[in-house]
Amino acid sequence: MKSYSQQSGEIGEFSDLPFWKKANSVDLAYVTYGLLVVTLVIASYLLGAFKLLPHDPQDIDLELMMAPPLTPKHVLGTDFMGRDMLSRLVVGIQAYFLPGLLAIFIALFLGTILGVLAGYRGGKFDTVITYLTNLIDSFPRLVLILLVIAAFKPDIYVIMLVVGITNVPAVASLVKGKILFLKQKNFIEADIALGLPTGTIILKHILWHNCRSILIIQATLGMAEAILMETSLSYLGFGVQEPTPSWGNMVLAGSNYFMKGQFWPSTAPALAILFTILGFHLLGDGLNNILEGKRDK
Amino acid sequence: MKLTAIRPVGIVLVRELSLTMLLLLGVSALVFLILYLSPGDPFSVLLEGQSLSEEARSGIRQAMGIERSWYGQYFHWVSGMVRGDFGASVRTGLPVLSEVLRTGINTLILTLGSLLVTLLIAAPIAIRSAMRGMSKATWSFTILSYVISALPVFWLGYIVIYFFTHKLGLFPLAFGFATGAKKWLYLLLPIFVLGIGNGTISEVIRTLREEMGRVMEEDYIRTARAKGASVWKHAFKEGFLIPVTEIIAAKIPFILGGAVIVEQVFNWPGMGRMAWQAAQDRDYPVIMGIAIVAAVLVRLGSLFQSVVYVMVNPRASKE
Amino acid sequence: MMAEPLLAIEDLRTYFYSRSKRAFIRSVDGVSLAVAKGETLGIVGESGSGKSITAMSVMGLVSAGPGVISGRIGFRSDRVERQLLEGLDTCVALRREGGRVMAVEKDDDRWAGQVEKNMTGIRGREISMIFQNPKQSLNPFETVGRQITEAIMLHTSHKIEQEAKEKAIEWLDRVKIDSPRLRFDNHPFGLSGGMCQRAMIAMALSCEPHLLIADEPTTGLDATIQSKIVDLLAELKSELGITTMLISHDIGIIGRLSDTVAVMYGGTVVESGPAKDVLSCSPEGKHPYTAALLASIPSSDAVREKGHLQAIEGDVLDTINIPAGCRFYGRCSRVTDKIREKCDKQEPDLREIASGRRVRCWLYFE
Amino acid sequence: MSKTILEVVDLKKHFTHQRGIFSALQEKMRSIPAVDGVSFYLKENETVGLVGESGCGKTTIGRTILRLERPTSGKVIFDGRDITLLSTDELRGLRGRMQMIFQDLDAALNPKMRIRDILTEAIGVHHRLTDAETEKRIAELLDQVNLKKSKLTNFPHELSGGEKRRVGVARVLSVGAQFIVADEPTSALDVSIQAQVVNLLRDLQKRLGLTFLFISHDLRVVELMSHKVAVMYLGKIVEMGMSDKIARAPHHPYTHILWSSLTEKQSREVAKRAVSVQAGRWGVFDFERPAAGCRFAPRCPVYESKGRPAVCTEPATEPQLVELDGGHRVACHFPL
Repeated sequence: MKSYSQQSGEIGEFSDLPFWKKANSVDLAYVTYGLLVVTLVIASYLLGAFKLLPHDPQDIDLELMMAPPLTPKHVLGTDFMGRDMLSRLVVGIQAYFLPGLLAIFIALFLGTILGVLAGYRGGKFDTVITYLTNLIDSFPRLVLILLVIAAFKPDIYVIMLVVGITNVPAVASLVKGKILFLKQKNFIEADIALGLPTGTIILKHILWHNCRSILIIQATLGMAEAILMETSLSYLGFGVQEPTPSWGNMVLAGSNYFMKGQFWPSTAPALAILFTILGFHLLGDGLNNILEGKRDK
Repeated sequence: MKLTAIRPVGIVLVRELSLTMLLLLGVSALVFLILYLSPGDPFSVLLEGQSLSEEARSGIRQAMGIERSWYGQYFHWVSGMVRGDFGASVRTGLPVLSEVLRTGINTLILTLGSLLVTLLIAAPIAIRSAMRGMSKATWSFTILSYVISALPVFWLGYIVIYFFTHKLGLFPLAFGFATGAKKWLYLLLPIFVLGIGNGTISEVIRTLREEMGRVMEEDYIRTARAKGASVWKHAFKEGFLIPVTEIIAAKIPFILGGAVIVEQVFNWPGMGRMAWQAAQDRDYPVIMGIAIVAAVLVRLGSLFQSVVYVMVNPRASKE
Repeated sequence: MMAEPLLAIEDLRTYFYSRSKRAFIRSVDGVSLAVAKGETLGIVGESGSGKSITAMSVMGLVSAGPGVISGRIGFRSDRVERQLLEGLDTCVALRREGGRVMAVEKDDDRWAGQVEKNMTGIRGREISMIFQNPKQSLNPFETVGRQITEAIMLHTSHKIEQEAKEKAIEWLDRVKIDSPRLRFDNHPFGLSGGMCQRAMIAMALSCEPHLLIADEPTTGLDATIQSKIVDLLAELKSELGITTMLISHDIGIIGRLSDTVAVMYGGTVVESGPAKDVLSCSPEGKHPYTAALLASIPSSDAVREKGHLQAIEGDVLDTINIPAGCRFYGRCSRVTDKIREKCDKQEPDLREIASGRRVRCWLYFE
Repeated sequence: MSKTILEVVDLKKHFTHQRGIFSALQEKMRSIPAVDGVSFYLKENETVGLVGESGCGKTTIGRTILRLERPTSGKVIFDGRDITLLSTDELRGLRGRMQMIFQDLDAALNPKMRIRDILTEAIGVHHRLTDAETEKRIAELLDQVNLKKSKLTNFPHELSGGEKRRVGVARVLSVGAQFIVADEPTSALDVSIQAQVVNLLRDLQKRLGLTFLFISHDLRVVELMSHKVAVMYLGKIVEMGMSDKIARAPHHPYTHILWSSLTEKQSREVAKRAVSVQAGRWGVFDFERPAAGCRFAPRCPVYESKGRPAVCTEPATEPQLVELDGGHRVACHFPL
């Protein structure tokens, strides 16, 4: 059952509604949830950075191991060494937050430059960039990262640099596609014919007016990817090492107890991963639908 | 297939293969570059911990071709690969190629199987919602797919293992050591886990729905409806077949990455687990070999896509 | 006198929905038309006048948004007699306020099912349709021949592929396509726009339907090709005597092919009648819109003298903001003081002012 | 005698297919029939119409004249300077004087900018003005194109087709252009709006002394707008002359067919003419490889009626534009 209704009985100019009013309610729900997660992540990051935690995440309390959630003083319980779960989860954000931002920055920055070169200049640039894109896409990401790990034993920032680089092709092709679309509509050509400086056309008309929403969307999806990558690597034992908490190594550490029926130590960080990644995904897709009008029909 | 359709396929094959060669050259150069830039030289690991005289060390190095200039080393390595010699594992001493191929088969089965699982789940939801509009059922499936896509695959693996082994007692823990028919049976579990847990289901649903939705708006679909023909039949090629092959080609790298984790969780003797082990041991020849083989798999996926595209789209074959 | 109608449309309303404005786009807003057997009805109007949507509503091809919300479409040939909108009203619930539809509730699934039920045996077999953009309207993945063969096998007694193929080639020849046997195996991209339109016509006629709906069949084609397609349609019409509903914004084409003409403006019919009366040059007894439209086309005289064109001031009616009075009031130059009040406040209905001629204008009503 | 503002000399533009190993990676380049040696000139305050079927290269000529496309060879002399030789910066200075109205209604309009911003930006490109002066200029432009002031706060997609076209024209005028290439300015518009735009353009020409190159496939509009008309067929001009001569006394069979298709479509009786156009079984044309000799020969009724003379299909004897009388030029061996 679908319903449609006119906003008022008055006959007059029906002017365009602001974008949040014409958005699908589902998309709004997506974005609301996503923004909630983003706020939580940023707040937790700051709390962790300033050490505003209920407990020291390294504090071992052998009296109180494997406490279930809602234990007094430990809202989310404790792990197998009696460390406060909530504090560890909050501190775990440190493991991916700044590195993730780095990955996003690299992807957006390089991706935009390459996308503009390929789309706006075309020709040889396009050929070379397409080749590089194909080259990077030929590696399964995790394999490439394992290769880098084997070579350098790097820290998480270098790994995120690689994650960022592997995301460059996606951003570049989106920007390129948008530019080709605008070109096809003769929009860029009209600007050239008017005599606008190339810088204005690219920075203002193309990037600022027409690409900012796809870049924001890519940034949110990039964060989801960074979290996934960090947790996966920590799980594999290559990321953040114990005792410093990261969601990935918390799941790994808890896994030994999982098979014995003690679910909580690995389930809590897993749920944190689940709800956070879900938030970034929904935010990205919701914004895509609202800002790019993907669901308007 | 008509004879006229074979020629364009051949052209595309030649073109894609030459492109693949070019890309593999790039891949090998990049792999080499990473290792060349790494601290120490690629083979110092081998010599670590052995008390040898300086002379003996350089002797071994010479024998391995390390004393050459960088391009000499690269050429030596690439020409070895072309002959099928990927070197030997530093840890086990076994030849890399046969090891990677042996484990690669397991990974290939895992990858393709889970792709199939993903598509079998995603396609019906996507197609239905594109052709009939979103209903309550498709909505709830879509939301569910988002949740599933955000699940960390290793944790999903634990749940499944716990449930099947501890509760139902159906599967043993040591998946890798099963043989014969049992092996295939045990493979189902990781395939299923990777299939739904690879984080791409929501994206696949979205892509398929968008593509199908776009095709449904095409003028020729309107014509098909106006003449009373089956819409599905007319929309199939552009709205389903082509996007599905595109998804397969695009998702292979992701799923290969996911396989690293799933193989780890299930203790499955595949290429991913081998890569993990090699990264632990800094076993360069192995991980180089795996990177190359993985790249070949990715390129094969894209080759498959191009061939299907040309076979389906008469316009492309005109080029 | 009018022959028995093959297709009778009564008070058809097809709405779409603008999400960005939270308002209905009243594309078709109370259209009544009849197509008599054997004649060609030309529907002329500018973009947004609802002429194409009317045709799509007849074919049940409107699916987005609220869609067809009310009206009746009766189809009656010697083979079938059917109400094409039967049961659709039970799938939509309307809420009206002061005679205006304010909200629509639509059960999409049931609606789609009902449309399919109503249209089986009609689409392609009884009514077939050709569109503008012939190149895009043919399936780019199939050969032209297979697409025609498919239609023949679906709707005629030729169920064997070989037989249907022969029939298809025969039709390709009939629409004057060069070397039809060769073209049979061509894909649409290998053919020019004009050839694709010929193929479309062949496909539409190959099932020997009772009614052909031609929706802007020449739009987007080159002038020289346009005249060829019009020639072909004229020839086929005299050969087959097929009932046709011809939709175009090009008055030249409408004038050449139609027996009766309906002029649409802002989602409704403002004038209808025999072609030669409606499209004659004198403004006598015409709706002011029709008269102004005819005057705005550069006539040979105007072109020769390089004079000023007679433009209709103002803009094409925005079918979201339909005024309460006459839809053309804002642009009309023939409003007199006597009727001004009425034009502004009350919409005139379509009345017969002479035999077969109907006009929707206060000017002619006493 | 007014002075010549633009001269095009033997202009050629060839598009090539992309070939090579990377072609698999790239979007295929569409091959458009080339402009193949076109020469004409425009005098100040004059309109030259360019007609022809789609794909004959008329839009390419317009784009090449404005150097939106680099010509393969030939000269485009604007105000005494060959613009094919100018650097990008020199060209940018010149853009204030030559402009293009694009066929696509949305072409000039950034979808994310309000009309006021679009015009303000355009005014600022070539002239430094204070806010008050800009405001005054915008008011002046709105008045010139007859657009309501209230539309300034709208976004392009909120405007109707006619209004978009007016904004496009205003933007072109805002830089103070004297020479304007108008590429199918009326083709996407409704009949009632078309007349408004034609009137507007002709008004502007009178008031501002503009020079137009008017590209269109609508023969009546071209005839109405233009002083002279050039008829193109597959990259070449086949006939050129005063517009009424072209329309009513054409010498090239193709021109004849073009104009007679116009009347034929409208009158029930096919006009009896010197050449009757065969009820067409026209073959397929290879637009990418025009026929040797006269390009029109495969479709030409005169060629058929004369028994397919060899001179029409010899590559060496491709017909050249020859002056017949009073500046009327035609490229045909057997002019009507």
